[in-house]
Amino acid sequence: MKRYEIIDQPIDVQKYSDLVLHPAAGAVTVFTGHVREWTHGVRTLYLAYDAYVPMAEKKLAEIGAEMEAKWPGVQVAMAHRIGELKISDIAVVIAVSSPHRKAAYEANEYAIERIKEVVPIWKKEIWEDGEEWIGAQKKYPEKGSES
Amino acid sequence: MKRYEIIDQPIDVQKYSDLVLHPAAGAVTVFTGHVREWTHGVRTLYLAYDAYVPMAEKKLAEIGAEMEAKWPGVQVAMAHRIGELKISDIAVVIAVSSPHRKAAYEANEYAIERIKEVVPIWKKEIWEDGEEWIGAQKKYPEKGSES
Amino acid sequence: MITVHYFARLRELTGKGEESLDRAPMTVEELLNWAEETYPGFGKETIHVAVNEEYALKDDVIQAGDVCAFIPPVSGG
Amino acid sequence: MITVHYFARLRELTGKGEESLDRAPMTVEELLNWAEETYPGFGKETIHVAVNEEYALKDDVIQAGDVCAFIPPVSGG
Repeated sequence: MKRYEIIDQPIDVQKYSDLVLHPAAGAVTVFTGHVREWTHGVRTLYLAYDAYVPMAEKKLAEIGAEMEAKWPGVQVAMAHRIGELKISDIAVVIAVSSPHRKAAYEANEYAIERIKEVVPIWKKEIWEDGEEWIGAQKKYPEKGSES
Repeated sequence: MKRYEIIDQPIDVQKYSDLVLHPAAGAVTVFTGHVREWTHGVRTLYLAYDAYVPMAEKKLAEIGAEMEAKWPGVQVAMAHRIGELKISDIAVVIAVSSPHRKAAYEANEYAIERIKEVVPIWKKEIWEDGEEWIGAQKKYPEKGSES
Repeated sequence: MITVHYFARLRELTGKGEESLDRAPMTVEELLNWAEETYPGFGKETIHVAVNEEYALKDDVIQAGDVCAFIPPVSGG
Repeated sequence: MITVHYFARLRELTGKGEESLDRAPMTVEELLNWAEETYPGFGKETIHVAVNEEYALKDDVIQAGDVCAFIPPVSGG
């Protein structure tokens, strides 16, 4: 079972929470990101996700390693789905276990922030009257800066 | 389907996340509290939970209402299990959906803190050489203070 | 009659889950004093009282027909 | 030869998922300039380059055999 993966099938949440559960885990947090019907007053029909799969899986694993370093004792499993997703489908799942709850919440929220920053995955929104690849404009990083 | 309940059977997590999912929900956080084998170096064999069931369900619902007031747009479902629980069993589940993720994390963490403060549920730890009902000492509330 | 419920440690101490009390009206404080006298080791200093499923203050008056519960420090989650 | 991958908007713009380029060695900046000239509207100002699955800086040199990818602003989650 892979703890960090990009998949083109519906996400089975239980699989990822099972991966992080162990006898010393007192808390498990599971975040799922879902396709929302309305964004800023515009109705989404469906989404399409593209990814650079091997690099995206590598970056997910790096984020997991960052989390284990920042919050000792946490265990992590994450997946992102690609392809066409309809309203309420799960795009991303983040499962974190920890001996105590505080770290489980903090590490989980850290993960989704980092995914949105560095993992090569792209979302296209398809509306009734158009479509667009979404992505914030970012300047090219200078030498030594964090990418 | 009840959104706030005390049950004496294993907790089916999916049921509670399904209860809060809807087309405007972009984020769902699910917290599960599990029986941990080791606490402060002492090995737990199993736990037993007791509750004042009708009041506990009422207090869970009140906490849910507090969350919906503090974080508009969130939806909440929560359950706590009573009876004997073995290592890794789920004692409590908190499912929160929200249009955006920040509120889903914050509201979820608020819920578990409040549960630990006001919901009449009691945990007994059973070790190899003894057992004890757990509970922090608290002074009786003064008039006008929050219970 | 007042119905009183016992949970957790108090259920084990008193050996009962509930009982009826023919002492209404009485205050919450009087109920706690009665419990402490009746069941040595009750520990009223750390116990709250719920009246009709709501936390009550020490001065609150319990009427006949009310359902009370002794609430030791909670430890859910 | 350098392999270059295109994703998302760039896959649609170029009409291809990948291609091979016989221009090694070249810097990341030179690769971005080549792409902008070859595919009008490429938008190199907002695009990062990954070399062998790691984000690269503009001065980094791409060697023959390297696998490159143009990374427009990500929007996962």
